[in-house]
Formats: sequence, C-alpha cells, structure tokens
Amino acid sequence: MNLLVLMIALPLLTAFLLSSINRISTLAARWIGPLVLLATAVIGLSVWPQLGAAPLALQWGGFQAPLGITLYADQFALLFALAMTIGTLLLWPRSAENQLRSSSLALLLAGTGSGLALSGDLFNIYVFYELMTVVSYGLIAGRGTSGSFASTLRYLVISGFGAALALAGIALVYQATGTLNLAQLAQLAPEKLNNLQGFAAFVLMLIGFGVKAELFPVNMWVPEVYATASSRVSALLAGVVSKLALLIIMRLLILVFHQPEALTVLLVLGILGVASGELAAWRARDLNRMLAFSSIGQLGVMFIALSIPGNAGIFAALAVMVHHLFLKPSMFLLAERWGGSIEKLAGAARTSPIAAALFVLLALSLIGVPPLPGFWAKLLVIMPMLALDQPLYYLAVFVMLAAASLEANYLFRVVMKLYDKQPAATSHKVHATADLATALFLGGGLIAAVFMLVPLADRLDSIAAQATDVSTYIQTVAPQQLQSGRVQ
Amino acid sequence: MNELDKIPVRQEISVAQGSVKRSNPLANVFDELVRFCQSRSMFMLHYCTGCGAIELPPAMTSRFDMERLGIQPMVTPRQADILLITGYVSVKTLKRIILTYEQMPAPKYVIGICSCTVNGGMYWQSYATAKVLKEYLPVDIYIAGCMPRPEAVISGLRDLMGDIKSGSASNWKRYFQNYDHYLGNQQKLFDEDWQTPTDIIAEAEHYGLITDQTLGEHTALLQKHQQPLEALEFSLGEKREKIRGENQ
Amino acid sequence: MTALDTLLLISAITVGVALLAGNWRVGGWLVTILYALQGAALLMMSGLGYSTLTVVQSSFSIEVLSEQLLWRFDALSWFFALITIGAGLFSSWFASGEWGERYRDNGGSLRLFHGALALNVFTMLVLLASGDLLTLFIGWELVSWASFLIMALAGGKAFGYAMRYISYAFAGAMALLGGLLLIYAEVGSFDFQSLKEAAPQMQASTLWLLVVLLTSGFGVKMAILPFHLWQAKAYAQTPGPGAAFLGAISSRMGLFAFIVVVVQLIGISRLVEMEIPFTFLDAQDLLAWIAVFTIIIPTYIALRQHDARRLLAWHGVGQTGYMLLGIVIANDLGSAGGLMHVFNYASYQAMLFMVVVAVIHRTGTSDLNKLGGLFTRMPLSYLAMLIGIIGLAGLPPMNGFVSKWLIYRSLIVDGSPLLFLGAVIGTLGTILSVYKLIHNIFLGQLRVEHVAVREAPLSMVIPMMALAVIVFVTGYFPGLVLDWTSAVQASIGIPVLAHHLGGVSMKGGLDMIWIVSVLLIGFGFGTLVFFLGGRSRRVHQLDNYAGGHFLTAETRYHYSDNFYPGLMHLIGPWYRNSFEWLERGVISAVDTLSTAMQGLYRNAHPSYLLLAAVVFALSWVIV
Amino acid sequence: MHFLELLVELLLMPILAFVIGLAMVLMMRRIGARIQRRVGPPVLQPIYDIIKLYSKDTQISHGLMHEIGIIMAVGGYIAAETLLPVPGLDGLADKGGAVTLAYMLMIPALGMALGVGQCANPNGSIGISRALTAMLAYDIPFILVIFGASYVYGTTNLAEMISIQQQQGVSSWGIVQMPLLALTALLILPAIMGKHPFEIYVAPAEIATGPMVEMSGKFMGGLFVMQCFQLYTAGVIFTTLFLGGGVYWITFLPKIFLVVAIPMSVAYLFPRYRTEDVLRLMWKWPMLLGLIGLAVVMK
Repeated sequence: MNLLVLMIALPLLTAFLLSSINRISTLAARWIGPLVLLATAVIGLSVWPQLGAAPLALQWGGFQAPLGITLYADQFALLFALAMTIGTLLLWPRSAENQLRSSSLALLLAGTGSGLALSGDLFNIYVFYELMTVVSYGLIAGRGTSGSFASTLRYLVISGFGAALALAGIALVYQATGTLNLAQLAQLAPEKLNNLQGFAAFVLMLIGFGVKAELFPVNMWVPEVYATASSRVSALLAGVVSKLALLIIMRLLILVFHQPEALTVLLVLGILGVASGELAAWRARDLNRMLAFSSIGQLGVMFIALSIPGNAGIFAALAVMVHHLFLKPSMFLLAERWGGSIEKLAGAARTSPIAAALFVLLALSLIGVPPLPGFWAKLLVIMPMLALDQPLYYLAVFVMLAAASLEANYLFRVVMKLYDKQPAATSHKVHATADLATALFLGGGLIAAVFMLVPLADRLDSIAAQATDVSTYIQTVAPQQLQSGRVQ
Repeated sequence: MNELDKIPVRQEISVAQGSVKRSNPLANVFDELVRFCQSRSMFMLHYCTGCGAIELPPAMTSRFDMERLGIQPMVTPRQADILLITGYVSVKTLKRIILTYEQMPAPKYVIGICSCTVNGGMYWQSYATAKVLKEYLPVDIYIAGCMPRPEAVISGLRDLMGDIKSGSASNWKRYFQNYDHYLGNQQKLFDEDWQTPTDIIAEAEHYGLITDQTLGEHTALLQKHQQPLEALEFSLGEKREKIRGENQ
Repeated sequence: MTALDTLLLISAITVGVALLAGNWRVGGWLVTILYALQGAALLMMSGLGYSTLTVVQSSFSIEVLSEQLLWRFDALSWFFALITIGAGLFSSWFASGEWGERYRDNGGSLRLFHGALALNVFTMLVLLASGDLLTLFIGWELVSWASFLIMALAGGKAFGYAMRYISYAFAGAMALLGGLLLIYAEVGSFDFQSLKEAAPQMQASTLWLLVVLLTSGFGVKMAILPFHLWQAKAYAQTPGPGAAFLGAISSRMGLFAFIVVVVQLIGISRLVEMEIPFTFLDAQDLLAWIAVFTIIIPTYIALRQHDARRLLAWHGVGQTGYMLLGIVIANDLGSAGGLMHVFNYASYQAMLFMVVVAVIHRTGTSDLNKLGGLFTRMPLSYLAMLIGIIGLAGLPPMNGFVSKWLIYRSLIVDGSPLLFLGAVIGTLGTILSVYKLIHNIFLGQLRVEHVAVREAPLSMVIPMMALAVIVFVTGYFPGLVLDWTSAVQASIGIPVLAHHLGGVSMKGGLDMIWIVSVLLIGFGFGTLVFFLGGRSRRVHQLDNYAGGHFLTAETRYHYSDNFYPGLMHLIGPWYRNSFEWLERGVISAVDTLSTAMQGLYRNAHPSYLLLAAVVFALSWVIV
Repeated sequence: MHFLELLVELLLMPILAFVIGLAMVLMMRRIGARIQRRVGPPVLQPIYDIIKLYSKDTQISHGLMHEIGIIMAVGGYIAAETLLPVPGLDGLADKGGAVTLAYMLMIPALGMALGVGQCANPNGSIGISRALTAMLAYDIPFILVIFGASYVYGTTNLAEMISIQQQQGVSSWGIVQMPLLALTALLILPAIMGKHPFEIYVAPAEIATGPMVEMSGKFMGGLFVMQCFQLYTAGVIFTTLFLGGGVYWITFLPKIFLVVAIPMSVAYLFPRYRTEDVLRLMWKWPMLLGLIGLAVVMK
C-alpha cells in the first residue's frame, strides 16, 4: 500500500542522487534511471488489481486530512501515473552530451507526474504542477539550440501567467471553503462553490492548468516548443504530460465544480481549440509543427468530451485520452527523423517502409477510420453529444467532423509525399532502431486494441465509473469528515 | 501532238463487249432495264476547270432544267457517272482530273466541253496546258464550242444518254484495257514517278478487263515507284509482314 | 457456417492470395479462379435474387458499445454483390495475362494491384452485407480507403487525384457519420428496423437534416452534383483493369447505401411530404433534379474530353444520374430501371474501359487525337466497343436501352416532362460523345505508326467478349435481370414491376424479344438489299476523295479534334467550370482561415491573449 | 394464333413504306422543282436512280464497317417500320411504343455514322458531326412532343393513340387537343427529315455532301432507300400523333403526303442555317412552343 508513495518518491530521490552516483560510476548513472522507472512501473502495476475493488487514500506527513498531504489512488489516477512512468521509460531522453542532466530531468518529470496524478489536495497538485513545469523547461531547452531557448522562453511566460491564474483560482477556492483537500471540497462545493466565485475559480484554474493541457487561448507555446524540442520530449509533453493536466481538470470537474456554465466554457474553448488547431495544421509545412497543431486539435476534442455532463463525458474523454496517449508519442517518434519541410519527405517510404506504413496506420486511427480505435473513441464523444440535442453541442459535432476531414487531408498529404515515386533530392534518414521500436510498440498497442475492443471499453467504462464516484472518494479519504460535514 | 488515229484503240473489243447479248432472254430484259435506268439517271461531276462552267447553271435551272432528264449535279467522284470537263486543262489541273476520274465508279463517262478540251483551243500554244484531253482519259463525248450554249450541252448529254441506252458507251473500259498507253502519256507530261493513290491495275483485275495493253513498260515504271495500295485487311495475329512495307 | 460466411471467407482468402502470390506468373489466374469461387458462393444464395430467400445471416457478429453488429445479405445486397464479383472477376481476368506482365515490367507491383482489387471486392462485400447502420459506416469507410488504395497505385498524377478523392470521400463520410449518429440520437439504436419504425414519426426538420447529411455522404461516393469533380480523373488514372472495376461498380456503393437508408428505411413517401418552402418542390423533386443535373452536366463535360479514359469516366458520373433518378422516382418502373441500370452500366462500362486499356496496351495512348482507324487492326475490340457504346447511349438492342426505357416510361407515368427532357438531353449528349469515342479510336484513317498494331491478346479479348455477350443477352432477354430487380423491389418495399422474359408487361409495355428479333431480321433484309448490288471492291484508305488532292501515308486525314465545333460554338461559353471555381473557393477559404490561425499561433503575442482571458475572467467575477 | 398473319404484316409494312417513300421522294423533288419554276424529274425518277446505283459496276468499299453501316441503316429502318402502325397493319406497335420507336430510329443513323467513319474521309466525319449536332437540336423539342402526346392519350402505344383519335372523332385529334405541340412538330419536321434549310450536314459545295462523300453505287443506293423510309416515317409519326392516324388508306395517304408536303413547300424558300444557328433556332422557338404547349396540355 505504502508502495504507492514510492512511485513518487523513488524517481525524485534518484533524480537528486543521480549526480552523486555519476561520480561513483557513470555506467550505474546511465542505467539507474530506467531501472528505477521500471521498478516504479512494476510497483504501480502490482497495485493496479487491488484498486479495482476500492480506491485507496493515503495520508502522508503525519496529519490526517484535511491538513495532511493526501494521496488518492483509484485506477483512474494510477492509469495516468503509470502512463507517466512507462511513457518516460519508453521515451527516455537520449542526448550525447547532457545525458546526466536529461536523465535526472526525466526522472523528476516522472516523479512529479505521478505525484500530480495521485495527489488528493489542491495545494499538492499546484506544487507538483509547478515542479513539472520547471522540469519541462529544462527538457525543452535541453537541445541547446537558439530556437529551443526562444520557445522555452515563450513557454515560460505563458506558464508563468498560467501558474499565477491557477494560484488565484486556488486562493478563491480556499477563501470560499477554507480547505484545499479535494475530498472536503467535494463535500463543501455544493453549498459554497456553486456560485459566481466558484465559477471564477474554476475558470482561473482551468486556464492555469490548461496551459499544459493545450487549452485554446493559452496554447500558443505548443507549435514552437514541439517544433524545436527533441521529438522524444515533444512526445512526452504532447502524449503524456498534457493528459496529466487534463486529469486535474477532470478531477476538479467531478469533485468540485458542478456549474453548467463550467461545461459551457469547456465546450466553447474545446471547439475553438479543435477549429484553430486543425485549421492551422492544414497549412503546416513541417511535420513536427503539423503534429503539434494536430495535438492542439486532439486536446480540444478531449475538452469537448469533458464538457458532456455525466459519466458518458468522462468515459469518452478517457477513451480519447488513452487513444491519444498511444498515438501521439508514436507519431512524434516517427517525426524525429522526418523533421523539416514536408516536401523533403518525398519518397521516404522507400528507405523506411516500416515507418511509413506505421505512419499510415497512425494517421488512419487519428482521423478515426473504423475499425481502428480512433473511430470508436470519436464515436464515444459524438454519440452522447447528439443525444443532448443542444445547438452548441451540434456545433461541436460539426466542428469535430469538419476537423476530421481537414485532418484526413493534411495527414494524407504527408502520406502521399512519403510514397511519392520521385524521391526528393536529399537522401532520407533512417529511423533509430529504438525510436522505431517504441513507435511500433505503441502502434501495435493500437492494433491490439482493435481486437480487444469490447474488454477495453468495459475496462475504461469501469475506470470512468470509479472516477466519477464522488461519494466513494470522500469516504475513502476521510470517512469521519463525511459525517462531520453532514453535521455542519 | 499525237494524231488521233495513232491511239491504239481497239474499238471492236469495246463495241463487242458493250452490246453483248446474253442467251437468257430474261437476263437480256434485265440488262436493258439496267441500261435504261443508267441512261435516265446520270449524276454528273462538273469539274469546272474553265469558262465553260458558266454554261452549266442555265442548263440546270429553270430555263432548261436538266433534272427532267434525270441529270443531277453531284459533288464527289464517288457518286458521279459523268465527269464534265468544262474548259482548258492546265497540267496541274490534269493531275486532279485524272485522280478524280480514277476515283469514279464504273460505268463512268467523260464529256469534254469547249474547244480547249479538244485541241487546246485558244491555249493551243500554252506550255502549261494539256491540249488534247483524249490522250489522258477516254473521252466519250466532246461538246465543242467556245463556249457551247446550254442547248448544245444538253444535246451532248442526250447523245450520251442514247449511247448508254444502246450499250455502246463503254469507253471507260478502254482506260483499263489500254492503261499502259494512258499512263505513258501521263508520265510523259508529269514525270516518271507519277502516281495516284488509286489502284487501277487491281481494279482492272477486279473487273476482268486486263488485256495485253493494260500492262507494259509504263506500268512497270509505275510499279517501281508506287506505294503499296492494298486495302487494309483485318488482322488478329502476327501475320503483319506484308502490310508493314506500306510504311516505308 | 452460412453461405455468407463462405463468401466473405473466400473473399478474404482472395485478398491474402493476391497479396502473397500476385507477382507470380500464375498469381493473377489464381486470383481470378478465387473470384469465380466467390461467384459460386454467391450463387449458393441465389434464392435471394428470386425472392425464394429473404435474408442470409452471417454467423459472425460482435457487440460493441452495447450494439450488436450484424452482417447479412438480402436481395439488394445480393444483386450488388453479383455485379461486384462479376466486375472483379472480369477485371482480374483481364489483368492476369499480358497486361499484368507489361505492368510488372514497367515497374508496377502486380501483387499490390491484385491485392488492392481483391481488397476492394472484399470491402464492398462487407459493406453490402452490413446489417445495421454502424456496420454500414464501417463498410463504407473500408470501401473508401480500399478505392483510395487502388487509385493511388499509379503514382505521380494519380496521387493528386486520389488525394482529391479521399478529401471528398472523407468529408462525405463525416457527413454520413453525422447523419447516422443523428439517427442514433433520435432512434436510440443503429438497428435498421427501429429506424424504419421511427421514420414516420420524425420531425420534418430532423428529417431534412438527415436527408441532407445522408445524401451528401452517399452522394460524394456516387459523385452526384455538386460532389462530382473528383471521380473522372481519379478513375481515369487508375491502372487499366482497376479503372474498369472502379468505373463499373465502385461508386455504385453510394447508391446501394442510399437505397438502404433513404429509400428503404426512411422511405420515398416521407420525402414527398417534405416540402421546400416557397416552391412547388419537395425533397423527392429536389433529389430528382439533382439526379437530372448529374446526368446532364457530366455528360456534356465528357463531350469535351479528348482522353478516352476520362471521357468514359465522366460518362460514368453522368450515368449515375439515371440510376438515382430511377430510384428516386420509386415507382415500379423507375426503380426497376434504376436498379437494372446499375447492372447494365457495370457490364458495358467495364467493357468499354477494357477496350480502351487494350488500345493503350497496343498503341500506348488513349489520346483521342492520336488514334484512328484501328478497326481493321483490332476488330474484336472494336466489336466490344460498338456493343458497349450502343449500350451506353441506350439504344436498342443492348441492355442499356431497356433500363433507360424503364426510366423514361416511369417519368411519363409520373408526369414529369422536364425531368424526362433532362434525361433525354443526357442521352443525346451521350450519343454524340460515344460516337466521337469510337470514331476517333477505331474509325477514320489508320495512322502510319499504328499499321503494325495487332488485336489485343486473348486474355484481354475474352473478358471483353464475355461482357459483350452479357450486354447483348440481357438486352435481348431483359427479364433475366428484371427477375433480380423485382426481388430487390420486393425486399425494399417498392411496388414490384410486372415483367416477363422479354420485358415489361403493361399497357404500352416493352417486349425486347420482339424488338430485337425484328431488328435482327431487319438487318438480315438490309443485307439482302445490300447484296442486290454488285460485288464491292475494297480500296485503300488513301484512295479517298480529297477534292482532287493526292493523299499519302503522311497526310493526316482524320477528323478528330474539337469534334463538334458547331455545338461548341453555341454551348462552349456555357462551360464555366463553376464547380471547379466553387471547389477552389472552398479551398482558398480554408486556406485563409488556416493562415489566420497560424498567424494566431505564430505572430500574435500570447500574453495579450492571456491578458484578455484574465480581464474576461475577472470582469466576470466582479460583475 | 395469327402468327402467319403477323408475319405477312411485318413483311408488308416495310414494303409499303418503301413504295410510299418513293412517291414522297418524287413529290419532294417535284415540289422543289416547281418552286424553282422547273419541270422536275419524271415520275419514275427515284426508281431509276436506285436501280442505277445498285447496278454500278464498281462498288467502292472502304472496309467491312462501311458495308455493315449501310446494312444497319437500311435494316434499321426496315425494322422500325414494323413498329409504326398504319391502316390495317399494326405490326409490333404494342411491343414498343413511341419511345422505343424514337430510339429505334437512331439505329440507322448510328449505322450510317459508323459506316461513314470507316471511310476515313474527314468530310464525312464533319458531316456526321453536324448531323449529330442537328439531331441534338431537333430531338429536344421532339421529345417534348412525344411526351405531350403520351400524356394526352395516356399511353405510349401508337396503335392505341390512333384508336383513341378514331373513336372520338376529329375533336379528339392531336392537332385539336394540342395545337402548339403540333406546330412544334411541324417546325422541326424538316430537320428530322434532314431537308432544307437544315441540311448543313450535307453542304455539297463545302464538305462534298458530308456523310455521303465516299458513298458510291449500292452504298449510295442504300441511302436513297433510307431516305424513302425517312420521309415516310416522319409523315406517319406526325399523322399518328396529331392527325388521327387512319383506318383507311384512302384517308391516310393524303394526310401523310400533306404532312411531308408542307415543310417541303416552305423549306426551299430559306437559305441553309449554320449548325449553331440550327441549334439556336431549334432550342428557341420550337422549344418555347413545345414547353408552352406542354404547360397547356398538363394544365
């Protein structure tokens, strides 16, 4: 049980010790990071089955909730903690000169990410979030090119603003309720936060945490960062870290903020995200930027999914998130050697047929061609929206479908280039085996999902059900508070 | 200039062929009918080479109305029975006239109108004019005059009509039978590689009109220069060697 | 294991074999035999085509999202599957011999070609077998991408056209998805039956939205106006027999789905109730008019083409209009005509494409201005093309006449003179255009460079001839096909056409056995009259009247370019490429928006936006 | 049953058509001659011409399709005549109807077009191009007429149309019921027959009689025979649709001759129209009349 703490602590600890270890043995320093992550993943997986029955809460630091540091682990949280760990493992940054620095940064990222996923109160969430942001600055700038520095700066500015806003939001919440423990907030929210102040807090936090989740107005950093950072880092940020930010927003939505306006804001921003992202991607002239814009669009879809009230929305968002979790890193890995102008990709399929075929598969899944998982995820989003029978949701469906058409267009423009019979003048780089293998592994996951569609859907449904179960949350974290809450 | 009687025409053959009687009386009646119809339905190609052409419109229109005799103008040699040559024939024009004549389906008749076709007329000294049409084509009727009036034209046509009806208008056969002679004259005028895209010898064979005068030194010369002119045969398989030569 | 399982299994095996053995010398034949086996499996279900069986289930089904996905065949599926497998069989046969060897020698992957073809057949069968709206969509997408694959095989220019296709097709698919999910939202199920029951109660506004979405979705595949631009070029660039296959059946899938969803489930009677405000028209009229313009405009675009494949492909677009028109009219005559036209059109369009491909195989070009006089060189191909164009133009005695007659007759019965007029204008344009096609390729002067051309190899001629026989026999005995269309009519709930072997039994009906017999006897008498005259003498093509000019082999004496100058003088200015213009407009609108969005992300200072968000949020709090 | 009777009918109908057609050709040529103040050809001139053409010694053929084309042209008309009911002879009128007939009549045209194409003469091809364009011009109003008549009589069966008109007297004749459509048909009749002023496709002086440029002997003869059928068919269709058809030849013949005579008499007064002018003319006035006529008929 306490093992879960290790998921956060082990990587963090290793990260800080890494430089010391390096003094002793460079070989150990090189291998200890992945090994620790592997160990953490094993820990996470070993805990996984027992969370199916009931979620776990963990009070840390010697105080009971609401004062102590609360960790809350249900399958939903663990899923993303695991995704963070395994994702970092798979996308382990490899750079010749700064291996040590990037290794420790990656470990930090994994640790903070897990912490973020498992945190049970707003303050910890904010702390982990900030930590993660700082770590990502380091990772992005790690390439050391002028472009990466410039984009890091841009990212920094926006993140700074975002953090300030989130903090303001948290302050508003605290002012209204006097607590930051999520379980307690969940109890108090219906009476204390179901007002304009609560809504303002939500919007502030949404925009604040939305920076990482590539939410529409605060995602201006995305294209530049993904285009200049190394592909592994982009894959990590777009594929995994963005989902963690989304996870916080989901938690807030489920537990604290029940205003219908909140959903509307999410919906509108989601629609704008989809439209702006996909439209911008349409004209992108290099693969990394295209994928960056496309990921803005995809995250927009997730926001739209989140805006669907009830369990169906969470389920749909979860499906889209998991799909994207597999797909985007894989695509970024392929883009590693295919950067630069798309025109130069002409005929690349001849030199790297497997990568090209994989790209086709990923593109097909991304635009949602049945029977690939992307289609079912999209179906899960659209179906409940139409059932709502509201104009804004109809608009969202329209935008999503139109965006899919655009997406098909620009992705297959790339595919056409790859399979062009007249190869480009410059020779094409072949993918590194590790990159390709990871991408294939993730792509293979997508194909496997096709055959396990039904059990997978059931599993996601149960995770979503568990995640949306507010009373279990409250009861698991602080049973006595529940009663006292009632007394109050 | 050749003398008329120097032309080696074997009149008796054509006359004998023209008035051949078949033993079956019904067939005779049939032949009579056909010849009658041929005489009453004459489509003419007026090759308006010279000033004589101006006399044809009056002959066709309301004043004289050729149509009441069954004579109609036609514009392509394929449909025509009569080739009207209405005036002087320059060397260049003659080539076209010969081609046109050769493209007409038999039985076909040539009528030379105006003096120019008889002996060159007022162009008798011209270096560029073929003076005597008869040397190059078998002329059936000459209608002399400069120019002959429509009445004369119609009268000439009626004479031809009579000849057709009686079966004696068979000069067209002479062209096949004496092709070597006509070709010789044509080659003399044009050049030794003179040829038309029509295959007269094959046509003569087709109608059984080959005589010992058909082929000779001039046709030998022709065959030396001539492009092959077999009709395009169907081909399903490989046997293409024969026709391939056509390209060269 | 039901007959449908067998069919789908063999079809899947065909794909595998094609991908595995496509490059072998016998690979093509192997695949062809497998198509024949598919045909045999289909014949095991022939009860569907004669109304003795109503439905054949597949034992395979899965449950997704608490929806039971079903696959099954009914009379409609069977009818379309018959055409699909036939087209696959003949195309593959055509590709198996010399054509395939040449294709491989020129660097094409025969394995990929056969694989793509087999995949097309397989996905189409899956689509045809769909038993609910979700499987319909899955099949739909599979078919779209399979066609995309075969279109893109040629590379180069074909990529661009295939890209255009997939952009249209995917947008269409998204419209379709929207429509289907809207149905789900309204009905609560993807089941056919529940839609059929719910359709009469639906609100007119919902129904309008549905009809627009579905028709655009299906219409993109059918290439009806205004979604017709992609088809001709994409099909024309598809490698040889692939074009024959696609031309014959591929875009019919749109019609199939249209019949299933709009005609069978929503019902034409429901469309009639949907009136367009401020006009005399209702939704049915609207569809009929779209069909008519789909007949006219592409046909007259075809008239201007000078590439044989494009010309045929544009006619393919035009002919779709007839099918849609017949089906939308939806009386017994019209729907029988529309359905029969699917069969007829497939038979002669495949054949015509094959002839053109054979000509390309032998001469290396399909440019109508660079051919001519091939009649003596490729007489069997000529015969096939002659039969094909008579069919395409819809003249007796070929099968195309019967289906068009049914459609005309239905319009007369329906009392729609302007639709009728439109249909006839299309037919007349077709006659003009197909004459140009056959004239410029086979008639006229044989060019010097084509003197040594030979008839196409047997592997190409036999499929053509087999199709020619089908075209003629089903024209002579249209009852053969009308049996199937009647079964389809019965199964989709349209009045069944009373017919017999020779045609339609009604007042003012049609009896093709008499008509064709009398035509053939007439030709016999014509021959007698002809031989009354003397023996004819064949002459060389240069022995030709040219106003006294001397023709030589180097003289181009063939009238081909701008074949209808008089007509074009008048209607030429009417070609304004409005739809191309529209398409470019849409593209540049997207382009502009896209540029704006890029500007947003790239240039606009992010902090301003952030500031705006803050101000917005704070003002909300304060106010 | 009456199979033998039907067989005799089927044989008789084309023969009658040919004979009457010959007379019509003569009439046409005579009318032309009279208008031009000429005497005109003798009575048997059409027969002379045909016999002469068939008896030509040289029959120049450009290949098999050239021959088949002529066979199709003549044979197609022979077959089409059996669909055209005349007094006492219904033939196959109940097997096809007006639409079938309209399309059957395209078979001879197609045959001729193919035959001409095989000749490899551009003049012929130009002629065909113009003829097909002209067909496009006149068929559009023609189809309006067919539709109107089918609508008014409630059937496409020509024999039924005749019996309806015969039973209900002159007031039920097409020309009374739908005068505008009748006028339309009359306007396009010369174009259907390919006569003045719509014979740009033959244009003798310009493209050497167009389609006929390479036709000699029996090929030309076949076209002459076809012309007889053509005139006859046009006359009979108009009479059937608008003038009550006929029960007796004695009333029927004057009608069909009159029908052919009217456009012939007018036609020679006009100069030839160019192709695009034919289109423009046909798509303007007859079309307009036809549409108005249809609107009137259908209310």
